[in-house]
Amino acid sequence: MVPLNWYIGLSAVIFVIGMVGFIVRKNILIMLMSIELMLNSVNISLVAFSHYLQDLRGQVFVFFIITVAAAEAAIGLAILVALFKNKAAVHTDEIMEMKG
Amino acid sequence: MDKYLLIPLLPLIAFTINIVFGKGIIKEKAHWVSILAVLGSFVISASTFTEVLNGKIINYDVYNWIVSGNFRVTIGFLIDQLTAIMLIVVTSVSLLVHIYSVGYMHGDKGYYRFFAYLSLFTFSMLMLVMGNNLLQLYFGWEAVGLCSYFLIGFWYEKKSAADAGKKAFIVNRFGDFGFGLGVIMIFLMLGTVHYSDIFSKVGTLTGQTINILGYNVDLITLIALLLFCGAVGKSAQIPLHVWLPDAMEGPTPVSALIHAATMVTAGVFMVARFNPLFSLSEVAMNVVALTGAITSLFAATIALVQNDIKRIVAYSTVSQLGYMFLACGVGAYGAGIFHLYTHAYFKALLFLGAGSVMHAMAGELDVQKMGGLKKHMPITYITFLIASLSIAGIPGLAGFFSKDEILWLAYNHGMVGKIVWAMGTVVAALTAFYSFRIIFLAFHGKFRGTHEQEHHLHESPKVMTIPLIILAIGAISAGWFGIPAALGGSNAIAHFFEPVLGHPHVTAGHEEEFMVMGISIAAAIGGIFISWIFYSLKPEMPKNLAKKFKRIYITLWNKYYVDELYDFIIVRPMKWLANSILVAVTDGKIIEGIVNGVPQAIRNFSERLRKLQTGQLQHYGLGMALGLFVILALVLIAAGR
Amino acid sequence: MNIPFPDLRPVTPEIIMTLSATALLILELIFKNKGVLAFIGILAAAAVMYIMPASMGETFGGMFISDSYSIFFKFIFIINLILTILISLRYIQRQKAEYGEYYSLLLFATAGMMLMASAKDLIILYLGLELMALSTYILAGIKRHDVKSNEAAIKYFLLGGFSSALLLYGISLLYGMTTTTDIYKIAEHLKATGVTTTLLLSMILIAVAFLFKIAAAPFHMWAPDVYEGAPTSITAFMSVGPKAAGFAVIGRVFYTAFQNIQTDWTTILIGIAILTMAVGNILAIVQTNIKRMLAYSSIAHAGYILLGIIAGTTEGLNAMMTYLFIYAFMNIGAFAIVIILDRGEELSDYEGLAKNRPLVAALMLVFMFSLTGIPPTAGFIAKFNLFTAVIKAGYTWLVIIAVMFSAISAYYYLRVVMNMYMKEMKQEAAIHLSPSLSLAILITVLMVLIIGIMPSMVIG
Amino acid sequence: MQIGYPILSTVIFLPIIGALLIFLLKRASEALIKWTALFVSLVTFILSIPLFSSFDKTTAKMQFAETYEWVPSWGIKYALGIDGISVLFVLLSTLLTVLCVTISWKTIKEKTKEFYAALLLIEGSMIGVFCSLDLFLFYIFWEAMLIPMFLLIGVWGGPNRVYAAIKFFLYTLVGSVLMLVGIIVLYINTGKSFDILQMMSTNYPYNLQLILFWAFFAAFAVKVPMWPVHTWLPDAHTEAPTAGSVILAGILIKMGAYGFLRFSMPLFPEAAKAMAPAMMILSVIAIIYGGVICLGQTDLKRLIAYSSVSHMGFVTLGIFALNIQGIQGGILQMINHGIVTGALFLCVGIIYDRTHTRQIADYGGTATVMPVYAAFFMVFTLASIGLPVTNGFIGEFLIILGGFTASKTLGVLSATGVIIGAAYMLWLYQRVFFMETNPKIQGHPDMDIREILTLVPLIVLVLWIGIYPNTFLSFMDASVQNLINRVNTAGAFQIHMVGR
Amino acid sequence: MLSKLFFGYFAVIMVALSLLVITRRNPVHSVLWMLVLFFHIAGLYLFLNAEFLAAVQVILYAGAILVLFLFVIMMLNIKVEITAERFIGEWPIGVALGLSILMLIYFTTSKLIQGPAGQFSIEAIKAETHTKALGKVLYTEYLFPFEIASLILLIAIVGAIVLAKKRG
Repeated sequence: MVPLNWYIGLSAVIFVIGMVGFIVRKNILIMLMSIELMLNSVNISLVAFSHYLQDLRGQVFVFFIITVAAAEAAIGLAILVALFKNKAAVHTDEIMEMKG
Repeated sequence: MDKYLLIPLLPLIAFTINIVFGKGIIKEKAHWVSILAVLGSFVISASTFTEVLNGKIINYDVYNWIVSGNFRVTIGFLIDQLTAIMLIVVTSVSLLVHIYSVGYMHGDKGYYRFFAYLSLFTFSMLMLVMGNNLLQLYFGWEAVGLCSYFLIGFWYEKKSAADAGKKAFIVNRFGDFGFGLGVIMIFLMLGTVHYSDIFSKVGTLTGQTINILGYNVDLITLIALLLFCGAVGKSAQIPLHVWLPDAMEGPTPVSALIHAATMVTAGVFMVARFNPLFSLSEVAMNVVALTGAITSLFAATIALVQNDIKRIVAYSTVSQLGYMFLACGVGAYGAGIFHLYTHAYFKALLFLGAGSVMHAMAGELDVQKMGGLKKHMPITYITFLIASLSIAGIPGLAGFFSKDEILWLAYNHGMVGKIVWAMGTVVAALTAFYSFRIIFLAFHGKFRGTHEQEHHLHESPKVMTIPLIILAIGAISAGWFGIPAALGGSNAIAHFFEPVLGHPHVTAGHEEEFMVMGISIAAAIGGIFISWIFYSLKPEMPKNLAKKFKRIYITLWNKYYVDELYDFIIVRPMKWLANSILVAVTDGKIIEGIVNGVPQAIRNFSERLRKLQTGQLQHYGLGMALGLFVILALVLIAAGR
Repeated sequence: MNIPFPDLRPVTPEIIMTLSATALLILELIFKNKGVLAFIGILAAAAVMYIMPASMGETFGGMFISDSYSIFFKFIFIINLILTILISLRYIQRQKAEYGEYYSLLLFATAGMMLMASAKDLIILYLGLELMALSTYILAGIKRHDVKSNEAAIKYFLLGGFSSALLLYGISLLYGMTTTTDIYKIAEHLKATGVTTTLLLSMILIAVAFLFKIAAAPFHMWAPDVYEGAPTSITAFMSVGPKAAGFAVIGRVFYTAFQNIQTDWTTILIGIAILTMAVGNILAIVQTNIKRMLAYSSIAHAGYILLGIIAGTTEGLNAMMTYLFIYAFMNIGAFAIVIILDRGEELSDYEGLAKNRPLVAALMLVFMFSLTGIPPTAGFIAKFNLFTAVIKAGYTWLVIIAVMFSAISAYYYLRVVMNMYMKEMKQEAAIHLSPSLSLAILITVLMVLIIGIMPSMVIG
Repeated sequence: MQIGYPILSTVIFLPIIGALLIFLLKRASEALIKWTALFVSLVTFILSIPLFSSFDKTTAKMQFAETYEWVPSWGIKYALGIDGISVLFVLLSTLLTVLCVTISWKTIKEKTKEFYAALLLIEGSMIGVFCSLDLFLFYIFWEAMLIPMFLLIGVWGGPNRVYAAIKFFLYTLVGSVLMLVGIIVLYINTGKSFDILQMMSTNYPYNLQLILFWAFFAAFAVKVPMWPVHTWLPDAHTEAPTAGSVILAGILIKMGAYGFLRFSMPLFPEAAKAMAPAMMILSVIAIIYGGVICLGQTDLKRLIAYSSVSHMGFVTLGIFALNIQGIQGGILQMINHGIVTGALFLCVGIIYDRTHTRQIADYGGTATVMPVYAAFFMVFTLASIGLPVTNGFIGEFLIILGGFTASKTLGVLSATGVIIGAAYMLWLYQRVFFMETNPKIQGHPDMDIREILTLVPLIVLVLWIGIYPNTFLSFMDASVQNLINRVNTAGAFQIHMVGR
Repeated sequence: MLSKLFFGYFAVIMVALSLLVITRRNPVHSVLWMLVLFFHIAGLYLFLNAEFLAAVQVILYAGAILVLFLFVIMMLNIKVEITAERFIGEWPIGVALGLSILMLIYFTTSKLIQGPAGQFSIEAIKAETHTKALGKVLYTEYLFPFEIASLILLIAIVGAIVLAKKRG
């Protein structure tokens, strides 16, 4: 039997990778994917918990998270498209008009 | 309304009428209002004097002035022998000066204003002498100072006049500073500021001490000296004498009234009034005597070389005031007041005479540019001569009796008395010298001014000469009330004062008194003689002497550099402190630096902090992650887990 | 397995809200005049407000609770909604963003907030939060032809997503520790197991997400950019609604679920509160754009409001709620003035306004002084009430810091007043007045003054 | 004696209602606005006269009291009342406002409506400060006054007005917010009540008293202003319009010293007693510092402003001498300073309207051109330097007496302020009025009847207080005695309210 | 032991894939690596007896969301992307911060105390099949969140229309 901690560790590693990706990449699409990575890491841990705690709640939660992730992706990409129409930009460098 | 109240009130009413209606309605008639008021005061004063002469002492309160807790002060009047004589001096000299001014101030654009101020002054002076408590004295004290300020700076367009007025006021404030503290000390120690209570309780203070900066100081001495500070300022004694010569910027009648006869003598009056207090402190008495003597000598030496006729007379006034303090300091209060009284006449006369000369000379003050005025203005000359003889102490005239009384009593007053007597005698010689220097330079010899001036020379109008004549009579006869027993007189005035001022202990006999008298007469005549030699016989001699003793001459000419000294140690440091330290550094840099600097620092910080908000999304994410990390780390460290 | 049909009474307000929102989507096709839609939206909100007091109770197996705490917050959300609709009507027309979905999304967002306030289960909380957040992302970017609006939407969206990922990670750990997502059950369980480092981690992760929503430093950095870029009406909406919702969940989750580590999170929040007040107030000083300035001001206010949570007492919570209630009026009022002006986004646009538009200037003055907290405005009552509660809880030193910062805040609020009253006018300021906007301003200014003078109206 | 109307509420709210009324008037009808303002301020003044005539001088109780519940759940009451300490300030406020209206008659040409409205709002809130018997109510008035004052300085002021206005606002706000914290702490410790009278009969622990004393000190010291937090004052006074300077100098800065008397001492008697030496030292520094710095001023208003620092130093010195002469002198000196400095600012306003310069160097020989004006100015100058027969003397003498009683050294030092005062005021007078006539002021008309009438009431007061101060001192006797008892014996303080 | 090896494989591959996702210059590559990653996650779910979720993961994530990504990427200009800077200047800080946080998370979660076991043991789920068990819970106990989730999807639709649709 694999210990629960291993899952949690894996989840944490992926979570942090997602986080780092979000922080260091300039491409908005990649940032969006990084967020998806983070969400997936959460899913992994939730499913693992669910399994080990013998409780379905975690899996239900994962289900909702996937739903929201989908909605989020849709909206995020819509915003991106709207931006792209005005200004051919997918880099955060190009959306620095407001600052200070 | 009782009549005593009317004495000060009449001039006050005159003042009010003149200041309110003077400009529009009364104009050139302003003198009527004031003269009538002063005349009224004089008449009532005279009748009051006779009452006092008959042994009546008036002491009553008009109303409660300030009541705060146990501090209770009234406006009230105390008219005893001392006050009565002051009333006569004040109202009579004032009356004469009023009349004289009608001629002297004729045509001045501030005519009504001048009479208003004169009235106000008379009121204040009367309040000063009539008050029955210290605070009322203080009130009059400041009020006469104010009038003096107004009148010195009467021709305010002249910077020198405006400066002189301000200087008089501020220098007096230094004295009043001490005086005020003295008043407060008296209240704190005795719980009252009313004369009668003070004098009845003052004995309880003997032997008490107070700790000042680690030294135990005798309480009575301290109080007496604090009060004396006020007198030093008001009566222009060293070191606060500097304002009086400058005060000559005012119209001459003012000099006669305020800076010779009345206001400047207030200090003497006050010390005499507080004789029960002063007499309890040996130290204070000696300080008073020595201050008087030194001032007297000091001012007389300066007067030797001055050329400005009014300034000579002014220094002579300082000198004579020193004499009066000398008298008080040796316990001869009566003699001091006696001298005050005679001095009022002959000094007022000197000033008014000088004013008459100025009138003729179109405002010229330099005695070196006068000469031979005798034939042009005989009345002025004669009266001036009488006054000079009187001040020089020629027997028979008023000055002789009072001065002699002082010197004689000083002589009797132990070691200190001997010293001040010697100084007083020297001063007597000097006084005779510089007084006659004026006579010889201004009235004798050849005229040394311009042609226009010579053409203009004339005797003054009657309205000016009559007061001169009346004062001359006073200068001759005022002393006859005080002919000493040694000369067969009854010394009536000393007896008159005895209930208030006591009488000093005289140990020596008549022989010694004659000796003292002789020495002083010799000094006076010697002074006049040398003056005659210098300024009439050998006019080149003073110049040679001046060259020979150049350093002394220049020092005297510059009045011992006292003004310069004050400028150096007080005026300039204060301005420097104000401009270079307080305005520029403490307020400008330190306090405002903090007040404006903190917001500025916040703004600068803000501008810097703003740079963190780059607009770059990653940086925002980084910020969040960093925040998360820091919180997590701190909490874990804090939890120690 | 037979599950009884759930009691719908407690969720009636949410149901009406969502139904109306959905209905608006359809009605949009019918009505060309969007004013009608706005009117329906207000009607819906009013109906919800009317029904709300009757909706006490729990339902859906204890996932949803309607108690006085949540009802008060819902009042704030509804007021926020109504005022936002009122100030939006003419404005979005001017901004060429008059889509029927606009109102629908406002309603959805409000429904999301209401769910957050009522959530008793972390799943509901998360979903409510996402409902609110996703709607506001869209609303922020609704001026889709405007680059600034796009930029705002992108920034808000990405950082929002990031923060909800953190929230989820925290929730997942919490779930792992307790096998439940019910807030009250979590509290019970945690009481039994005691404090562990994992718990602290999960608490911090959840806190970060909530602090992000209320724009507390250092998780505030999105706020200025988003507030500036979003349409002003939405900025007004965001500066009150999501913030209040964030405080609602902080209040509930921290006070119940994390009760046994109260000292730990209080310590964290004290630091955060001080930092937030500092950052908000200090950075607001140098702003030249009024929306941006108000963004920093709203950050600063979040700092003050956090003090209410820190107090850890019922009074503190009450004070926090009162503060939010009052804040809604004064802040939306200020934004309404920004909207009323044709050019009102830059501080320099306000120069000489008092001469040109004395009434508008006077109203702005009232809002600025209220935000500063000067009596006799409501802002003072809010601050006073809050500080009293915090001092009573024993954090006097914290209040001293807060009042010093609020004195600093006077500086930038005064700058607006100064520009209006003490500078020379550069150009005539045109205004766009509409009945709805006037009504909104009237309501806000009256509330600001009435609460300021008769505070017993709100604190009874 | 019975008065037929709630007098305190009337004098507070009449001006405020008047201000609202003015807001409703048409911008163009300037004459109507002015007359309304004058009418309202005059009626307020007349209605406040019964405070003077019907005041019961024998008691230390609060008179003309009014109490209503305001915010019951917080224990806030709308409670008004005055005693011997506050009554004179109310009268001074109503009087000075009338004069401010008349003096501004021709000077204020822009935004007339807002100006008079602001003026009346200030009046209402100032009076509110002096009448409040509820700490919360007090704070509301205290702060509310900042807004119109801020506008008054910033909108109608001189060239550097914006800086001055913001400085004034922030300075005072920083002080006030600390007091707010103090108020809240006090509120909690009193048991949920803002009732000042209840607080006055409560004895707080010493440490608490000490903390609260400093919290309140922050607000009051800035307002007074005590050294070293005085630097807002020269700027605010200098830049404010004449009416603003008059209000600032005449009343607003009195509120600080009033606060010491009304709150710091009776509420924290032991702390006040312990801190009195420190306060007195600060006061003496202010006296001398403010005086000496006047010697370095080149701006008329700025000089008078700094002289206020010095004079208020006397006030606080007297107050913290904690004896009857000191406190009575302090209160009287506050009134005096209000009259005299108010009058001096009015005077400066009169000449500024003609010449549009405040630089002393631009003047000279004014006495020749405007003799009546010179005479009026002289009277106030003399009052300012504390010459007997003017009110300044009575106040300063009592203060020095009180100060000397409390501490010999400080008493002596404070007395030097009198010398410095004479120096800078007379120097000022000389430079402005004496010497050669400066061409810049040649040909200006003397004061007109409106201006004379504005100043005459103040002259009357100057002389009245100088000649018969008992009229005013007797108002304070009972209250001050009561206060001293409280400070000295912490606990014996009993104070009630008497209905109107 | 076998299961541990199995997990080891998954873990290593997933971490590697994640790193690839966030480091690729070309977003298309990232999406493709992510696709592989999602399959692996689905596999892990199977390993944890969550068949339904594994299916959803593949269908929804891999099938829908990633395709959406690809669509959008196709719309955009990739050439610019190739030449542009990949990472922000401060990336070392980001990486360091990530590692530190990871360390702290490891440090804190290593001592995780599990919650009490629930009623859905592996056997219980197996008896009912996973999908059925999950469905039952979802439509009864979690009906309310389910509805809310539907609203969120509605919003996603509305949002996409509002923001991306061409309008007059």
